[in-house]
Amino acid sequence: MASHALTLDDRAYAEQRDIRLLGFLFFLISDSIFFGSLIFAYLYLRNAAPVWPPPGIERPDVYLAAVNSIVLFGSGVTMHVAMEGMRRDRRGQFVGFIVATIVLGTLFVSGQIYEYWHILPVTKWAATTFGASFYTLTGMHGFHVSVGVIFLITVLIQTLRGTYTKDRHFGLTAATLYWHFVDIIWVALFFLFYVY
Amino acid sequence: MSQQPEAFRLDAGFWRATALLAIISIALMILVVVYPIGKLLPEASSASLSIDFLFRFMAFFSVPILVFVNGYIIYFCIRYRRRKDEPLDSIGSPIHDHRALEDTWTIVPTILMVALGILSYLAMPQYYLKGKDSAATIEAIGHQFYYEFRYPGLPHAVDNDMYLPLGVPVTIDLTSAESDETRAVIHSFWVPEFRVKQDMIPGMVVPIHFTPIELGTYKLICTEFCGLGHAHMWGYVHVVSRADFDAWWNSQQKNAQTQAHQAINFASGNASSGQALFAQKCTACHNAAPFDQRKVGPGLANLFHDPQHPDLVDGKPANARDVGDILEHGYQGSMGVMPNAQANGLNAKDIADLIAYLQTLK
Amino acid sequence: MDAHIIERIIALIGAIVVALFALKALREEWPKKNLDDHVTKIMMGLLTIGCLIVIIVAIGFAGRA
Amino acid sequence: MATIELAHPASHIHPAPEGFVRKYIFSLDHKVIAVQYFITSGLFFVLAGLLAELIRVQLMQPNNTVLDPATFNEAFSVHGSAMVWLVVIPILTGGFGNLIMPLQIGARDVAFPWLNMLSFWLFPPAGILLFGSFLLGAPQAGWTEYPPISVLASPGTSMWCAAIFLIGVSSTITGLNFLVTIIKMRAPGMTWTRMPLFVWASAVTAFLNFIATANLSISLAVLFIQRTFHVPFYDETRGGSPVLWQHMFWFYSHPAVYIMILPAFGIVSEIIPTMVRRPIFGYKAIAYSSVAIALVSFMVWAHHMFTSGLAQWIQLPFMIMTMIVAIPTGVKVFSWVASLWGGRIRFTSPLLFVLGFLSTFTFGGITGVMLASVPADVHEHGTYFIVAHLHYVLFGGSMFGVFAGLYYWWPKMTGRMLDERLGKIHFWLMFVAFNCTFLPMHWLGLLGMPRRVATYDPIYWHTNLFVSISAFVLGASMLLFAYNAIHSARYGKRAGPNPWGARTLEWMIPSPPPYYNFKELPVVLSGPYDYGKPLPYRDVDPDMIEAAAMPAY
Repeated sequence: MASHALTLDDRAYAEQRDIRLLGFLFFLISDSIFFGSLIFAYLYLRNAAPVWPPPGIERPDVYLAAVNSIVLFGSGVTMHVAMEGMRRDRRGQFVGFIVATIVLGTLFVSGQIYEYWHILPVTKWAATTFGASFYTLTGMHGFHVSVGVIFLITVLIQTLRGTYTKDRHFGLTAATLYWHFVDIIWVALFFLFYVY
Repeated sequence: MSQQPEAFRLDAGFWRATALLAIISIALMILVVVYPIGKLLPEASSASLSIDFLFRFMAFFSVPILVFVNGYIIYFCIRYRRRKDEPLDSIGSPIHDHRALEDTWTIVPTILMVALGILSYLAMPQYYLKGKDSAATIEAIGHQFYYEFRYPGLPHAVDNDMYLPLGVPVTIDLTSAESDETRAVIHSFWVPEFRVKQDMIPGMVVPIHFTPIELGTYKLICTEFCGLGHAHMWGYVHVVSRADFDAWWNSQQKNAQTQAHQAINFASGNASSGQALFAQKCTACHNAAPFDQRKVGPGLANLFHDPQHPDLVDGKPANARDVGDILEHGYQGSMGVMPNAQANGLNAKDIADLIAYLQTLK
Repeated sequence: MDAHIIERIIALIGAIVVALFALKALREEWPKKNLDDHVTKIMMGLLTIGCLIVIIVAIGFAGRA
Repeated sequence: MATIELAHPASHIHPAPEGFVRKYIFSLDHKVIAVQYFITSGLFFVLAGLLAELIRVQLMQPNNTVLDPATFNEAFSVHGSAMVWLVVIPILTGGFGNLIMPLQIGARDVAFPWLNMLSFWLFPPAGILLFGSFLLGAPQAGWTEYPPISVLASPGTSMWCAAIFLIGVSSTITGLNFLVTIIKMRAPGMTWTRMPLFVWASAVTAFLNFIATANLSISLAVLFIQRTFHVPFYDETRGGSPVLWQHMFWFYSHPAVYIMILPAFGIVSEIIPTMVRRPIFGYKAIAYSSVAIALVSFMVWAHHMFTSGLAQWIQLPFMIMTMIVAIPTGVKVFSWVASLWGGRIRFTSPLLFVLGFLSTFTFGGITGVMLASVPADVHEHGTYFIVAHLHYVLFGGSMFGVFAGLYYWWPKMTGRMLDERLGKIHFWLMFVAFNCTFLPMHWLGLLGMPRRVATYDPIYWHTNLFVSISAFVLGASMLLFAYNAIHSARYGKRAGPNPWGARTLEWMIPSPPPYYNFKELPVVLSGPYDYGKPLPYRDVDPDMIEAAAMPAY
């Protein structure tokens, strides 16, 4: 794949990159619709409920979630710094920070799993509308994060193989955008489930 | 380039065709106005009149649109067909657009839509707003695959045959339920002659409101797909004179009397089976939560020792006997309708259990 | 309870640090004109908002039902 | 993605792939993929059509026992789902979109050929899942699958969810792919207002596809989750709500009806100027009204739920938005009629289907307005009036558009003409049978026949009998087309590059087009519909221009 990219002249690569970028952004848009309609469902059910959260369960622990969110948000920043490194052709910076991002992302996912299994009794929760929307939304987000981690590992390997150069690294741009997107979704979810 | 400019003016032929189409549509519009919809499908409720008026209105303005669109298609096709003698590459009028014309056919429909919107808005309260003036509130409950009607003051429910007195405004509370709540599905309540339809949705109570204005027996149809028996789910609405209605009412009362009453032994109440009953029979309207969290009726936790509400809705003190009284005979008043024991299928034991359970709620 | 205090402190400090970095990144991105740069700006802005929410939670203004 | 140089319009031409598999099965060529779509959804069209005939057989007389109620419910549920998701949408976006759109914008392929192939190959499995669900007991609650029934119903419903989910992903990908293609890969000089109207329609459809369909996928996923893990999303006994499904489903499915009709609009707008030999009337009006329809279509979904117990203040805005949709649609219809004025009309079979489309679609649109008004809808909802209305817009609209397009672009696709005489017979048979089938349903509905019933009140017997018989004729008329298609593949008159004398770019290249469509990327100088003026393209093969100047028809 990349070998093709290297065969193209600069103008061709630029056009190619624009096309890919637009496509990727459209993908992110439709993905956010994905989350959007689930959030709509959550708000609808919450609005319809006489008492919230439904009797028998209480809100998940907000402070642990806050720490977890910071882990994810932080990974967003490290990812950005990593990209800056690539743009300035500082390999060391890039590799270091992308590894940091991967670690933070993994941390976040394990935090989620910990919350699922040790704080919220799944079976009890899943019987309520709160639990249903909570597990569906955070679960889908967790899935996105895991995919993102794999994505990052892939681009890291590709970079080490020398696939990407200072000015030809669309794969990295895509990974970065995706990662930021996952962060932003979490902003919404954190607010909706723990704070609002 | 065989182009004859004069062929592209609005010639006499065009105006003749337009005149013809105008005549046709005027004729049809008159037909729409005079057409006796009531003969085809009786207008048996107050709502039906305004809805039929709307229908007439829409048909009235649809007719010219249909006639002119189709008519012009046909006329243009005849008038501007490629004649045999014309060369293969002959081409038509080069006109791209015509501002005034396009504005017209944008603005005119807009005006029509605004008018239609206003008229529809005016017609909506006819059947939606819960009637302040409604003489009675009847509960209609959809089951697979029959209708159940609960009249206030009538000790037991009536299946499939609904009796309404002529000219009395009624409100019908629609919902759907099964003895196993989780299997309740969506039904619909439609009487074509009333022009009134509303889905019966489990867990929701939706009122419709109308006044029957024509004697007769009308078919009550389920229009929301509800399972295998959907095609066979129908009942009848009998709009009868006041006298006939009272006669029917008394007969119902009589065969109610025949069913003997046992006394309720509150001591024997079993809270746990009461809880099961509550989940099955009461949760459609009541939460096991504080008073303010009402569904149809108030929340019932703390019913027996609530400082804010020492008395029951009927003004009696909140003690086992009076609660049992309401459970047994039902209640209609400021808070809506509560069906009685027969309608809820509760026997004396059940009532005792329910009260035992309610007393455990704090 | 102690655990909560620790969590809150970590969240607070982390949030402030991340927010500062995000804002810094936002300022660096600002002059750039590519499509993806614009997107990054939006993302960084929202990230900052996320951090603010965490801060509000950590200092106890919101989030405890 | 090994597609980078394919996707790049200015890159040099690569040799066509060798080997049957790379050429015809896992092909990256948009034209081949289009043909794959046509064949597959043609197949599903036959199956779903047979189901429809089965339904009409059952309804030939009251208390008929050809089908037991369960089978009947399965039949109409699968018929509806298949016609919407396996026939109309794939043919219009996947088929015509793939075949024509890249040619009309002068591109060598879509932006992401690999994704294009992927989204096709998600489609046959979906169809197999949907029809396979008969084995486990197919879905029974109609194509809308309202809970609680769809939650309680047979395991087939889960297969239905999976099938439609695949379709959803597939058309999301297609939409994204096409929109990027249209934005980024138009031939030099082709500004937005120089695009053919079919491209406009495709662009808007693509937008709707990747916005709305994501939402469909998620609501299906939620239904699936509830069925599998018994979480209470739609379960009112545990705080959920059956109405929530209706909101989520219709938020997709209303835009979906425009996904199904807009490409047909585009096809009509292409055929009229060609056959009438004059510029389309009100190009900009037609183009922009599509955009207006698309935007408004996201704010009208609750007009399917006027009897679902929504508060009045919610119903009002939806009623108003729905009525607003009627205005741009009217503009289109009037513009098409006006385009006939002062032309040199050639009555070819594509044009006949277009005229049929105009007449039937106008009728369907007007009944649509009648359904928009809440009080009227309260009477009509859930009756045969709805069935009639939706068939007038989906069959009378979309399918007439599809057949018009097939007759029009068949030579471009296969290089051979379809037989005109057969085509005209096909049209008249189909048009008459169609109206005889669906017009009486309006009355049935208004007089009180509910939809989705396996039997009915004997007073409706004669009308239903008439409807059934016409439905069989309608089905038979499709055989004519099948015969015509097979016949033309063998004996069809060879079509030149431009048999109709049209002026859009796809006719400036040989038919069927070569692997890379354009040897030289054409340069576009002005809009495509100025008949009588010289062709507005540079760098087009000169003898093609000759062919275009002198139509064979």
